[in-house]
Amino acid sequence: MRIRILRHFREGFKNLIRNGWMTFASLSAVGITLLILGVTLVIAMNAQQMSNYITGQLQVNVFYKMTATPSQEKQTIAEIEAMPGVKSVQFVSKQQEFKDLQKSIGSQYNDVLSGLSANNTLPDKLIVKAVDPRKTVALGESIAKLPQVDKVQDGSDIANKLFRFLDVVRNIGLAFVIGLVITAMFLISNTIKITIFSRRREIEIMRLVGATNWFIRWPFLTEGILIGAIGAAIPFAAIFFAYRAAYTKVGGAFMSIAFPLMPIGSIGSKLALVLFGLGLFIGIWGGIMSVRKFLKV
Amino acid sequence: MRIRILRHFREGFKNLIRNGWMTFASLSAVGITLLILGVTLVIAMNAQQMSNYITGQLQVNVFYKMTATPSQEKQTIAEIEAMPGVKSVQFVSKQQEFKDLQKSIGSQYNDVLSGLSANNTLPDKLIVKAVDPRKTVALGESIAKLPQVDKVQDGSDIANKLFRFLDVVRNIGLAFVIGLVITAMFLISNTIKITIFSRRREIEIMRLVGATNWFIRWPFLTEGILIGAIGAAIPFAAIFFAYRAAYTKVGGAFMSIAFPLMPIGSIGSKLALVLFGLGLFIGIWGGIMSVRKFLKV
Amino acid sequence: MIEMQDVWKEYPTGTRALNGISVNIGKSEFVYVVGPSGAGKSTFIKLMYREERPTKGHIFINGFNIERLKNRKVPLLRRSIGVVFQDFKLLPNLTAAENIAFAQEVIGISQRHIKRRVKEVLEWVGLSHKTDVLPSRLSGGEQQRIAVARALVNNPTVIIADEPTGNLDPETSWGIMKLFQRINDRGTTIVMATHNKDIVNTMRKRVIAIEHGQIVRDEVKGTYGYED
Amino acid sequence: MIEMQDVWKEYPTGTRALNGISVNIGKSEFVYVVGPSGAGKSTFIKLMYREERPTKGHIFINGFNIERLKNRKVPLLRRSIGVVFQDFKLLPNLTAAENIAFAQEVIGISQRHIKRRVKEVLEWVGLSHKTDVLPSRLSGGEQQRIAVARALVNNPTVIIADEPTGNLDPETSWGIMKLFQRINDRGTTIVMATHNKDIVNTMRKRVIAIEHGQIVRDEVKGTYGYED
Ligand SMILES: Nc1ncnc2c1ncn2[C@@H]1O[C@H](COP(=O)(O)OP(=O)(O)OP(=O)(O)O)[C@@H](O)[C@H]1O
Ligand SMILES: Nc1ncnc2c1ncn2[C@@H]1O[C@H](COP(=O)(O)OP(=O)(O)OP(=O)(O)O)[C@@H](O)[C@H]1O
Ligand SMILES: [Mg+2]
Ligand SMILES: [Mg+2]
Repeated sequence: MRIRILRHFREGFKNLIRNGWMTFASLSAVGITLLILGVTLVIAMNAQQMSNYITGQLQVNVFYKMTATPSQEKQTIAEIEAMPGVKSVQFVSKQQEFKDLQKSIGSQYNDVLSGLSANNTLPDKLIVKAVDPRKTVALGESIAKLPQVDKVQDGSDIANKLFRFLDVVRNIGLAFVIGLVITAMFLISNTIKITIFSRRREIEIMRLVGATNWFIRWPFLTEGILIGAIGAAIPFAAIFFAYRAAYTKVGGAFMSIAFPLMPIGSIGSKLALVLFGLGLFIGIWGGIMSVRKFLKV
Repeated sequence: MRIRILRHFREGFKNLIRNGWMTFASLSAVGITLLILGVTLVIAMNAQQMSNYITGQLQVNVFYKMTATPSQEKQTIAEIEAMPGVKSVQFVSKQQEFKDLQKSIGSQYNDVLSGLSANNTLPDKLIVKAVDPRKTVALGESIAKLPQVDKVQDGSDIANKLFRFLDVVRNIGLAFVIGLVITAMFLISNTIKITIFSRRREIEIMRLVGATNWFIRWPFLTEGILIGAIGAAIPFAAIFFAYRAAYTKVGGAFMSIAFPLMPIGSIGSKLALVLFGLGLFIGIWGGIMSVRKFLKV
Repeated sequence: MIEMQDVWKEYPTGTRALNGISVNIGKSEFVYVVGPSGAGKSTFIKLMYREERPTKGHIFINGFNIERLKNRKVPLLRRSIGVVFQDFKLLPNLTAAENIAFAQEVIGISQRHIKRRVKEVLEWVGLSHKTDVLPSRLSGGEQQRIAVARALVNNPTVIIADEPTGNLDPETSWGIMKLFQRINDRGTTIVMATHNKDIVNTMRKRVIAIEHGQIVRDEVKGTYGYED
Repeated sequence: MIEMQDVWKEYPTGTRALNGISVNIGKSEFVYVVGPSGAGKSTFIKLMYREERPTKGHIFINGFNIERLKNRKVPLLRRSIGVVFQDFKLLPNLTAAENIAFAQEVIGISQRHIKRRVKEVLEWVGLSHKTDVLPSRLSGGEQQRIAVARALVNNPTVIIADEPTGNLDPETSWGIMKLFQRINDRGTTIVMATHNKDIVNTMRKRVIAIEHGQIVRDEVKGTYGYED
């Protein structure tokens, strides 16, 4: 039995060499499809991270009534913290808020506001974040009902717009990836079927001289495994090195905008898993599928 | 001759039917590749529009010295308008500016600023746009040297970040599209070559019974034309209708974010041109390429 | 060894290739199958190794009941039979020697034994000098002899040959016939469709004549018949 | 009509198939090419329609100088010759009638004329009942007769046939031979490689015997020779 398996691997390898052109076609179909998929995957993972990052910024600004006493304020904080789905509550004093405002308006208006610093008419503020950023708006609504709360600025318009935008982007992205995977499978199965189609006569002859189905199938299978493995290794290496180079080179550009690239380490293993898993699956599946049709003894 | 051409089209069509499976493989390879390309194209066109839109927003805020007289201000405007690369200069009075500021700070600070309206300490302002938004920063620097100008806010940090970001995005997108086109050509040529490979014996026989190269080539060519045309029509229809549906349905979501989708009208014709042009090119090229190898009489 | 009972074969196209064939071929018999072109000789032969299945009737080969034979078991049947196909059916990507070796690998013989045996049968058919040549680079007669060698290599109990001398000159044909005689003498059953009148009339054996899908003559030590 | 001067052919594999062949075949001659398997008969024939090119020597066919013939002009040469290939070379996706029609379409004959002519030649080879059948569904002999019909259909000035009766029973073979004789009587040159001793010895014609790539015998009204 052991010798048999060896024979089949030897034959599979021989076939790869012998059918040079067909091998190249299958290999490139697998390789290119996995390359596209891999690139999409890397982009998707970064986009996911980006979206997490953005939604992580969402918050509810809670303004106290001017009349609220420190103890009432503390109680309100406790009440908010007790609400379900609250991730964090941060207190911002009117002094701090004034500085933030000054900063955000821009330096050229410094003079404008400097007169106000003495008689600070700003209310104290709380910054509340939700565990699920999509619940931010709902959270803001419940907080607005608390007695000591004057106004709530939940950025509901921004948040809603953002979420709608992200939804659209995600849906397009998802459709694209699903389309790609289907395309990949399809193109590869095409290639394999055509490859095999041209070997139909061979398979027929093998059967006629008494080869069992498995005897015929094995070399196709080992061939498929080899094609799958090689077809995954090449795009994996390409993406890995290209990404590493890009990370060190343009990572900074992204970073300064706000969205850090994911490090290669955390992407590499997932990428390898998907590419090799899919490559081997496609190769083996192609190997089996391809002969199946012609093995009705 | 006319009869000949007719025969070749008839034969090409017959071949399509006869090689049912192969036809399907070629057709789907062409169709899917053009579909991916078309979708990418639509996204790219919208992204381009988006980027134009964003860069169109870039401007230099020019603050006059508090001491500037109206005539000096007019002179400054003329000087700026005389600078090369200036697209527009817009005057914003201190009253208008105050209202804008109030709006941008947010309604909860209305009380804060209301006291200021009387003794408006804001300077008059100019909004200058550059013909080439990328020159905005440089323009700001020259404007800053004018005598009556106090401060210039050219958003150089934001602009630079944005441009760096857009550069990266565009480069990635460009690489992706180029990769796709190459992939497409490659996969299709593969499919066609394999298809033909399996007909090698047939071509050989045709040659042996005295068929000229063109007599053999024509049916392959008409077959290629048909595959190219059908392979372009299907993805075109798919994208066209999907985009139209998406436009009416989610167009609003985009619109409200800031980036309006392009209307289907302006995209459709370009898309048709690219898809059908490429489809026919690929089909004809494939048809010629495919037989070439076997036509060394 | 080989038994057919009222066997009919109609191809999906509607052609009735065999119309009620009943025949019995015993162990170590040597049978010629003759008949005009399109009479049904090849169809008759294809039923034996189950390339085609009968529309009606019972067939028993080497103890296998063709009707009941499971798909899985078909390779076993085929291994017990050596077939020379009318169109040779050589694997185009394998050399002459590899084509013969393939039939041995299929039944799990070790490489060492295969090598020796392949060399031997190549000598039998006079093609030792073409060992490593691909079929497309062999002459018609050379391909036919490789097909014969492949049929013999596993020492099958039955050899079925469809016009094994069609592409051979008389001298080489006689060489192959002597080879068949030697193998037949060792107890192997041989069924051979042929158009070669000379051979049939000289090397007298049982003759089954088929016409329009029916056995019209079955003679021990018969002649080719069909006077021109 | 056909002239070869000191023609040599060595295949890329190193096999020397032809070693200095010089021969002259005139208009409306009828020539048998005989010789053992692998002697070089098919190679000799393939040179005539330029499937293979000689390593050395000069060849003139139907006024074409094979050496100087441009690739573009090769179809013209082939149209003036009708070839029956040893392995038939029928287009697998075309029916019997379409295969024959193809040879006529190639030279631009109108569909109406083609139809009539195809019907006629199919009758000549006795296969009117197989008009719309694909080659894979024909018996060996039937395929061979379609190949013969295709070679005749364009009324070529030369017919080259490589073992055109290899898969035919004697009766059908004689039918084909009589057809060739009729065509030859009308002035068509016929060159035919064959192993059929009966035919060569009965229908006496010029015999060219090839062995080891050389012409060893060239007799007017010769015999097959090679006594066994
Ligand atoms: N696969 C097939 N499908 C349909 N008809 C077929 C098929 N194979 C053979 N036939 C038809 O069945 C009949 C018998 O064919 P068969 O091949 O058995 O003849 P044969 O006696 O071997 O002839 P030959 O001497 O020419 O080889 C013929 O009319 C042939 O056309
Ligand atoms: N394409 C090829 N490449 C290499 N060698 C070849 C090729 N075709 C034929 N040969 C070799 O050339 C020699 C002559 O072959 P050819 O086909 O001319 O023989 P033949 O006389 O037609 O034999 P047969 O009667 O068996 O058909 C043989 O030894 C053969 O193996
Ligand atoms: Mg037969
Ligand atoms: Mg030959």
